[in-house]
Formats: sequence, structure tokens, C-alpha cells
Amino acid sequence: MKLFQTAIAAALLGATALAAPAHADVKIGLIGGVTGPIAAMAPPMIASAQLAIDQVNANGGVLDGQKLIGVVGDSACNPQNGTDAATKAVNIEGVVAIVGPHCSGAVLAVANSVTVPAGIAIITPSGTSPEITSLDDKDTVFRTVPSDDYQGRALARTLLDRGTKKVAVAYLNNDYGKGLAEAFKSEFEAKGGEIAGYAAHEGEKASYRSNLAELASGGADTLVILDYGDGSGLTLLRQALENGFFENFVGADGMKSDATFKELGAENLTTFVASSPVGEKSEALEMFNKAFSEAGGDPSAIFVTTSYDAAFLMALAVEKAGGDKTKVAAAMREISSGSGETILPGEWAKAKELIAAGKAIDYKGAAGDHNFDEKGDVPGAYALFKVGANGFEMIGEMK
Amino acid sequence: MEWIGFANYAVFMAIFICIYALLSLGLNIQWGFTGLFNAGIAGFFAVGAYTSAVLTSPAADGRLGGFDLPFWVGWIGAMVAAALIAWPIGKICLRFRSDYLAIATIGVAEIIRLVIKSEDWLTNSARGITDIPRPLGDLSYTMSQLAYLGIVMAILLVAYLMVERQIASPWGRMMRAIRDNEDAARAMGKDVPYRRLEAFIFGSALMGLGGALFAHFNRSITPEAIDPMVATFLVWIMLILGGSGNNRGAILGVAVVWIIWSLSEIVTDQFPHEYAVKAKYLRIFLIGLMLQLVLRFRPEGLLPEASGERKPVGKPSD
Amino acid sequence: MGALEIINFYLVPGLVVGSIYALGAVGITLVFAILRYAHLAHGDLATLGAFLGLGLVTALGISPYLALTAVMALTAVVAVGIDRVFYDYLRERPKIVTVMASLGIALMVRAIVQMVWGVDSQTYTRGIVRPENWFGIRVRDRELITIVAMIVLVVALQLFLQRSKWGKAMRAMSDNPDLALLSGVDNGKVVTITWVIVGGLCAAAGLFLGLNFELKAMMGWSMLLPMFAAAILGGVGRVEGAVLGGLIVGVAEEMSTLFLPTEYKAATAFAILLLMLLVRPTGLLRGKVL
Amino acid sequence: MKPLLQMTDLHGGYGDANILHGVNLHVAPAEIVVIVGPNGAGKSTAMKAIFGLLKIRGGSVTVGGVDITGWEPNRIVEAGVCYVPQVDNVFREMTVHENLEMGAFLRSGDLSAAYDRVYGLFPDLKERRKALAGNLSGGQRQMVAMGRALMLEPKILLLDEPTAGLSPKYMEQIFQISRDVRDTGVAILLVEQHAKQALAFADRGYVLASGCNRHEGTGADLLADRDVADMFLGG
Repeated sequence: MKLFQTAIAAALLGATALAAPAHADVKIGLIGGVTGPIAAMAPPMIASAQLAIDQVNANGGVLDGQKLIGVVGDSACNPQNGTDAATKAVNIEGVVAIVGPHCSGAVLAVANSVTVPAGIAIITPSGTSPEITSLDDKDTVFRTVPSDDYQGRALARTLLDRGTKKVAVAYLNNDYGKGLAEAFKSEFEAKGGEIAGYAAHEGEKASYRSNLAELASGGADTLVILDYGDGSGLTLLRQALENGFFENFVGADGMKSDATFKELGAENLTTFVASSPVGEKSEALEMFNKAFSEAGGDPSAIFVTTSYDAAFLMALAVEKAGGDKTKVAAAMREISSGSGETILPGEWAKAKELIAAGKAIDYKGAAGDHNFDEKGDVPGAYALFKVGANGFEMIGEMK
Repeated sequence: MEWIGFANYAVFMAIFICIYALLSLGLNIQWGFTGLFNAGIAGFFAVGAYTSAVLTSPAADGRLGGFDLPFWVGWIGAMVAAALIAWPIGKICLRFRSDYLAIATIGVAEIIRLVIKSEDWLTNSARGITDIPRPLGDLSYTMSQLAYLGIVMAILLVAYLMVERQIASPWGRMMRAIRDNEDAARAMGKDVPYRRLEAFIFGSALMGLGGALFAHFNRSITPEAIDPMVATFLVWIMLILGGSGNNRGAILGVAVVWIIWSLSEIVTDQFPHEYAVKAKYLRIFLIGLMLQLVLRFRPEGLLPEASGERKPVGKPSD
Repeated sequence: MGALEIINFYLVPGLVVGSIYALGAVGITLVFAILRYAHLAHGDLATLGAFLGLGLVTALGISPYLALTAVMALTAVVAVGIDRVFYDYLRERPKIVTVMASLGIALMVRAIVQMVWGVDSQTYTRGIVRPENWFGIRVRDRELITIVAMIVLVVALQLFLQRSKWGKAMRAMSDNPDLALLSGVDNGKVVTITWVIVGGLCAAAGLFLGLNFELKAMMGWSMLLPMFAAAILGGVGRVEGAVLGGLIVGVAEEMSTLFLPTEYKAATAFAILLLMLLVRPTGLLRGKVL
Repeated sequence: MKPLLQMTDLHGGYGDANILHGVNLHVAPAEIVVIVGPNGAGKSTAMKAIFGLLKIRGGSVTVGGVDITGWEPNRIVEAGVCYVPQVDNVFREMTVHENLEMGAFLRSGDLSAAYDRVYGLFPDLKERRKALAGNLSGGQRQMVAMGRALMLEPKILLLDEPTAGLSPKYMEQIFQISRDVRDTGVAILLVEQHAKQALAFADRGYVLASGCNRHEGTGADLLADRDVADMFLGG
């Protein structure tokens, strides 16, 4: 028994003592699903958040010229690792705020058991579950990605406007796919459209041909794929194209992935469109695209715009709050309230000056204007994209 | 020096260790003392977590329950539900030898996971259940963490003492006899299948309780939590590393694995941030390597079963 | 629904996936029968094979079919190496220890794949391939090649096992290990040969999976359980049983969408497995019950 | 004559407890030696000890003067000793012929003479050479097992209760074949439950009790010994 007690005590001590204590830099957590089911999406998301941090540091840093540091944590998209990473970030690294986690399940667990009780603000770039809206979060949980609800409905209206009255829907059986699909279905049917096939699928299967055959048997010529374009969504799209199950393909932001045309070829994707949240001033998106491309990133990767915005917003909030972690959440609302001087992606020096002068600012990001509602959600504006010669091209805004 | 931060993290880790220790104890009853290769821990964990969630969360549209009952009702319900699920599975699967039982239980756990992910009316499907009350959860962050730690420690202690007592009893001796030489035990007139079923159900109930404690700690439960990697294989690594057949070993294994998991992140965080993502994979690699080293140099675990009580499971040649 | 539709959209894809399952299941059944444990790193070894193939295809610009033999050889070497470095020491230990070790190997191999090749979906060749139409039956070259290659590999393996001296030694080791040792069979050599074959089959399974679908770091892990189901369904130790099991699981998964909600497609393999264990634990072809 | 196989003061057993407490025996070339004794006397254990299948804690085993104590089974086989276990002594899922092939695993070159010899000794097997060994009767299986062992042309053949569970007809046949084998120059050491019949046909015998030598001598002498008769022959 003695050995046992000593071993536990020693191990606990060791674990805590080895962690280097925080120093003068200001840290924010970048918690994402680095390993696990969305591993393919996480690296560019973290890279774009890191871009925001680099821009901050290149333009004077935060507060009195301190360096902003992004501490990467791995939530592996499950609550176990998510809460561990968040607790570590908050308590050991001493972060003032967290960008992430990426997956809704991890967001719910982290918010409920770590950050809300500890009073730390978090902003997720990709947790799209409607459940996050109803969190009792003491106003500390934000997101730069609209709830699935909005996008699903917007996509339904847009399709009807474009004259598509009958579709089949294939959605990934997780919070993202299901949330979008349900919103899409109710709006599409309410506005007079017909859903001629509606089925969930598990990710990571090799063949979806029988799923597609089932969906196609309803007689629709348009398939709505609510999945990830570098995951099973790609497999589904490929098999639908190769076997000629449908003529037109529609995706949401998850499908707006370069993997689609890189692997399938743009020439094969002429009938494929995908929606994605964009800022009202598309200038903001262009600025981000330029900066991220220069940094070696791929601006059309999934959730990179929301990740960038989340990190930039968080930096602004930290600056506004004077580095006080208890005030970050309140500051978040002030810097993107819809009124004040407009700040676009990368305009850190300008924002820092204005904040120092006590003037109101309003961040308008690459993925939207981010005027948070009372739940910390953003309504989001969307545009529809098609695949052109140079990747995705915007073909029109969505209502 | 932010010692309070370290202390907070240590408390968090201790809570996790206690919750996983329940899973590990449950598995120890099944594998360590009875020789049942249950590779579907995630399934029982899930049943417990969701049962308690349904029983204790406030009413919600579109799914079963939201009965808003006190947390302890949920926890008892979790154990009962896990035991009830274990009964038919055990009835069917315990006829098979270790590897087959393993694969059968993996299959059952996967089916449970798919049901939880897909059935709106039962579990709110992929979105999971939130608003699960945490006892004493209204206190400040540190106090509520400490309070929860107290609760889970007390539960773990009770479970540990109960299991120890049971193992020291004639029942425990009989279980070990069955494990080490089933034919001899059968020849002595023991009702071997019934005894094994008992152990399977008892262990599964503890796993269900672990799931419930986990759900209440996070105040939410989503299907991602029942991924076989984190809810099944991790527990196995913990038990084998700690020393199966020894309850203290089972608990120590949990502590060591969580701490190594944590430390490995601190180590891989030393890489420049360009490599931050790759470092997370390196971390997984290191965990795998660590497992190899333990199996190679300390295959009986850190705290082996007391000598004289045990022969190795299975003959070397079989 | 017409017969052609059933063939084109359910049977053909089922047979293609089933052939890939079969290649994996044959390896699993050999490990089960000769080494006597469940090898959990099997799927990730297949992933490694697929990505080694990608490495060759991109570095040398050759077609994936050409890369097949090289990749099989490379993966065989890796498999033998893994056995020497990690599993061999555990031979005298209870088998569960080796099962755990193989889980650790699965994590390690996957981590290496993720570090070297990243985690994006990738393909051997860009673009899409529409199927040929043979009197209404729509099938692609790559699908035919997958099925034919599986058959060729399995027939070659069967010939090896039935005709060659060391093939017989492997069967003897699977049948009665003590007696095999008493007959002077060198256990170490049988183990090595087994891993050469298993590694090669893993690589083939991975390569054909990548060829027909996409390459992903998790592709092998998610195939592992259906492969186990196939091996047990066919009867442990039965090569032809593993093939049969693989094809049945593959076709059943595709057919399941006719009866079940599609989100339960992944459960088909387990349902078949549980049913099999319930009514006939020796598998279709009377394998061993370990 | 110099013994072919010599076991000197052997101690050992499975796990912690010793079963053998100093067993001595030897076998000369082309000699049939039988070990008899009551249940639990350590007869089979003594035979397994030759093959290193248990923990040896003292004593030695030599073959042709070479100490083989603690060798790996495949090296002992190479040294010319073949062992036929009591149970599980055939490859059930292989044909009769393949069983013989496995017996000749260590040999190379033209084996047709060896097959002819074995099929000559066991004509029954020749008829059923394509049958799976698992589908044969108990007596036929025992023949396959002996045939498998003989394929290596060993100097000495160890048979562990070859007649257990066989009908008297098969028992006689096995004994007869054993003599034929002996006549081709192979020594045979066997453990027998049917002590009376075994001692009648063997050249020499050992009586073991409680893991120790009790009596030894020619078969006829032992059969005549009153002590031996009292111990277990019963009459």
C-alpha cells in the first residue's frame, strides 16, 4: 500500500512540477481535434489561428508589447481529452482565453466542466451544434461559425430560389451532419420542396454505393451532401459521380474543401456547388485569403476563416480587457458589436491604437461580421461557391 | 508561481483517475479475477452514462426522459441498466474463450454506440445530452472540483473495499480457481457459467457507474465520449500496466497512464509551434512505445497479483 | 428494383469491398491459427502498405498495380521487423499480452503514417473513373483487378500451404504446435514466414482499398472489425473460409441498406458475427475454436 | 553394449513440485524397453523429461554419449530421437501422407525409400494415404503417429502409451509392428499401462513407483517377480 501511495503522490507531483510556469507572455489556448476523427481538418484550422497570432505579434503584440502565444492542445474530438487539454491550458499554461475546441461534443464538455465554472471565455470556430446555443454559459461561450440551423435553412431557401424543388439528402451521422440536415429538411419542406431521400451514414466506410442507390431511388436528380469534403463526403461524392447516381451536387461549408477538386478533378465538378459563411464585406475575405496564402496556407480549407476570425477576435478581446481573463468575455461583445470603427482581418495595429484611445471598434471577419446575439451565436451570411479553374469561386450570396 | 493552477489541474486529474479507476476495477473483476476478456467496456460505460443522463436531466423535447431525478437515483439507475444489459450479453458470450468473447463484446459495444448515435427518441442521437446536474456544481470552480473529487473518491473507496472483500471471500477464491483451471473447478461441482456471469455483471455495473460519474462531471454526454479508443482500449492498457488481478494495481495503472498521457503532452509541447500538430502524433507514438516497453520489461504489471494466488492465464503454449 | 440494379449497386460494390476484407481476413486467420492471438495492428499495417504504395507511386510515377509487389515486400519486411522487435519476446507470455502489444503497434504505425503522409484524404490517381458497361453490368477495371488479384493471391497462398514444405509446416503448426515442434519444425522460421505472408496480404488489402476508394490514416483501423468478423465467420484457420467470410460481410453490408436505416450499415458485420458465434462458433467451414 | 540412451538420476516436474525423484534408465540399440508402473508413478513424465518438456532440476540425459539435457525439441529430433505423444499425436487436419511428410521434415533428398518402409510396416495407411488423419480410427491414428516418427529414421523411438484405448486386436498389431521396427535396428522405449502384455513382449522393463526406480530386469524376470505382481499386476 505504501508503494502505491508514494507512487501516486510522486507521479502527481512530477506531472505538475515538470510543467514550466507561465511567464510574461500572454497565452491563449488553441484547442482542436488534432488527432481523432477530424484530424484532417484540424491542421489548417490551427495554422490559420496561428496566422492571426503571428499578425498580432508582428504588429506590436498585445498590451505593452507582450507576445501572444497560442498553446496547442489536442481534444481528439472527445470529451475525455478535451477537458484534459482545456484544464491543462487553463490551469497549467495559464491561458487567458481559449480558441476552440473544434468539435461540439468537446465544446459542451469543456464549457460545462472547465471554462464556464472557471470563468474563461471560449470561442469555437467549428462547433456547430444547436446544443451549444442553449448552454448555460454565463456569457462566456462564443462561436464564429453559425449554428447548423442557420446554414441548413439558408441552403434550403437558396436551392428553392435556384429552381431545385426535389432533392435527396445524405448526411454524416454526427452533430454537424445531423444538425444541418434537420434544419435543411424542415425549411425545404416548409417552403414547398420535396425531399426524395433522406439518410444518414457513418463516416470511414469504404463503400457508399448502396446508400446512394437507395437515395437515388426516390427520383431526385440533386444530391445534398452534408458531410466533410476531405472525409466520407469525398468518398460519397466520388461514388455518386462515378456511378452517375445524381446530376447535381450541393454541399455545405464542410464540403467546400480543396480535396474535392484536387482528388476528383475540377472538370468533373461542374455541377457541384457548396455554401460557406462569408463576411458581408467580401473585402475581409480577400484580405484573409491573401494573407493565408502568403503564409503557405490553403484559404479554402474547411473552417479556416472561422478559425482565423476566432483567434483574431480573441486577441482583440484580450487587448480590450487589458489582459484580465475575467473581462475577456465582456470585451468580446464590445469589439464586435456592429458599431464603431471597422477592423478588417490583419488590421491589428489600427485596432490596438483605437482600443488604447478608448474608441469603439467592430471586427468584420473573413467568415462574417460576427455580431454575436445574446447566446454568443452569429447569424452568418453565406455565399454559394462553385469549382472553377483556380479553386472555389463565389457565384452568389445567399439569403 | 501559479501553484493554485497546478493544484487545480491535479484535482482534475484525480477526478479523472477516480472515474477511470472504477472502469479498471470493473475490468479487473472480469479479467483479473475471472479471466473474461471484455473488450466492450465502452458499451457499458455508455449505457451507464446515458441512463443517468436521461434520469437526471431536465425534461427536453424529442427524446426519452428528462426525468429530473436526483443524481444518486441516476447513478443507481446507471448500475442497474449496465447490469441488465450485461446479463443477456454474458448469457450469450461467456460460452466463448477469451479472444472470441473479446470480439463479441467489441461488436456489442459498437452496436450500442451506433444506437446511441442514431436514435433521436432515446439519446438525442449525435447531439448528446446536456444539462446533466453535477452534485455541488454550483460552488466556485475550485470548490466544486474539490467537492466532486470528494464524491468520486468516496465512491471509489467503497467500490474498492467491496471488491477487495469479495475477492478475499470464498467467492473470490472460487473465481480464481475457475480462472486458473476451469475443468478442475467444474469437476469440483462449481456452477462455472453462473459464477462467470456473476462476475461479468458485477464488473459491468461498475463500468456503468463510471460512465454516469463521467457524464455528471462534464454535465454532458455525447457519442464522442464512447469512442472505443478512449473508453475501452485505454482501460485495458491501464489494467495491464497496473497489474491485473490486483485492485491496487488496477487503480495505480489508471493514475500512471493519465499522468504519462499528460506529461507526454508537456514534453511534446516543447517543440516549436510549426510542429505542434505533428507533436500530437508523436505523442500517440510514444504512448504506443511505452506500452511495448512495459509489456516487455514488466509484463505482470507494476503491482502484480500477490504470488501464490495466481498462475499465468492460459498455458504458454496455447 | 431490377436484378441489374441489385447487381450494379449492391452486389458488385459488395464483392469489391468483400475482396478487400477477404485479403485482410486471410491474414487475421493465419495469425489466429498459427500464432494464436488476435492481431489488432492488422488494419493499420494495411494503412501503412497503402501509404507506402502512395510513396512509390508519387516518387517513381509508376502505376499502383506496378507498385503492388514492391509494397507487399516492403510491408512484409516491416511486419517481420515488428514481430522481431516487439512480439517475439512475448511468445511465452499469456496471449493477452501480445494482443495488448499489437494494440500499441497499431497506435505507433498509425502515428507514423500521420506524421509522414499527413491526415488528408489522398488518391493514387486524380479524377474519377466511370464504369464500363458489360451488357448492363457496370464494373470498372480496377474493380475487376481487385477481385482477380484477391483470387490470385489466395490461390497462390493455398498452393503454398498445400504443396510446399514450409507451407505444410505452417499448417502443422496451426494444427498441432507441440507435435510440429516434435517433428523438428523450427518455430521461429514458421513465425517469420507467417509474418512475411501476413504483411504482404495486409499491404495488398491496403493498396486495393486505396485504389478503389481513398487513402486515409484511419482507413485500416475502421476496416479491422469487419475483417475480424469475416475471419471468424469463415472459421478460424480456414483460408478459404476467410475469403468466403470477407465476401459475405462485404455483400451483406451493402445489402443491409435495403432493410436497415443506412446509419446501421456499419453494424451489419457485427450482427452477422454475433449471430454466427451464437449458432455455430466454429464458423462456416468448421475452423478452430480457440 | 554401450547404451544408446542413458538417463541418470533425473529429478524434475511441472511447476514447483518434483514428480521425478532420481530416475535411472538406459536403452541399448535395437532393444525394446518398457516402463510400467501404477498410476502417478511418473512413467510418462520420465519420457517427457527426455524431450525437455518439463523442468529438469537434476540429472542428465545422454544420447549416444552426447548430453542432450535441456535441448530444444527440434535439436533432439535431429539427434535421432523421436517421440510419439499419447494424445494429440497426429495432425488431424492433414492427410495421412502429409503427416508422414511432416515426420520427414528434417530430411531432404529422395524419401521414397522411407515412405516405402513405413507403408510397408503399415499397409492400412497406404490405402488411406489421402484421408485426413482426424477422420481415422484410434488404432489407425496411432499407426500414423508411429509412421510419422519413423519417417525420420530415428535411432530410438519413444512411445507414450501407444495402446491406450485401443482394442486388443489393435494392441497386438501395435506390439507386432514395434517388433518389426526393432528388427530394422531402431530402439524403442515405451510407456505402457497394460503391464502384463507389455512386459511379455519387451526385451527389458523398468518398474517405476512414486517417481523412483523400483525394479528392473528382462520382461520375463519382472513378470515372475512376486513383488511386481503384488504391486499392480493383480494376476
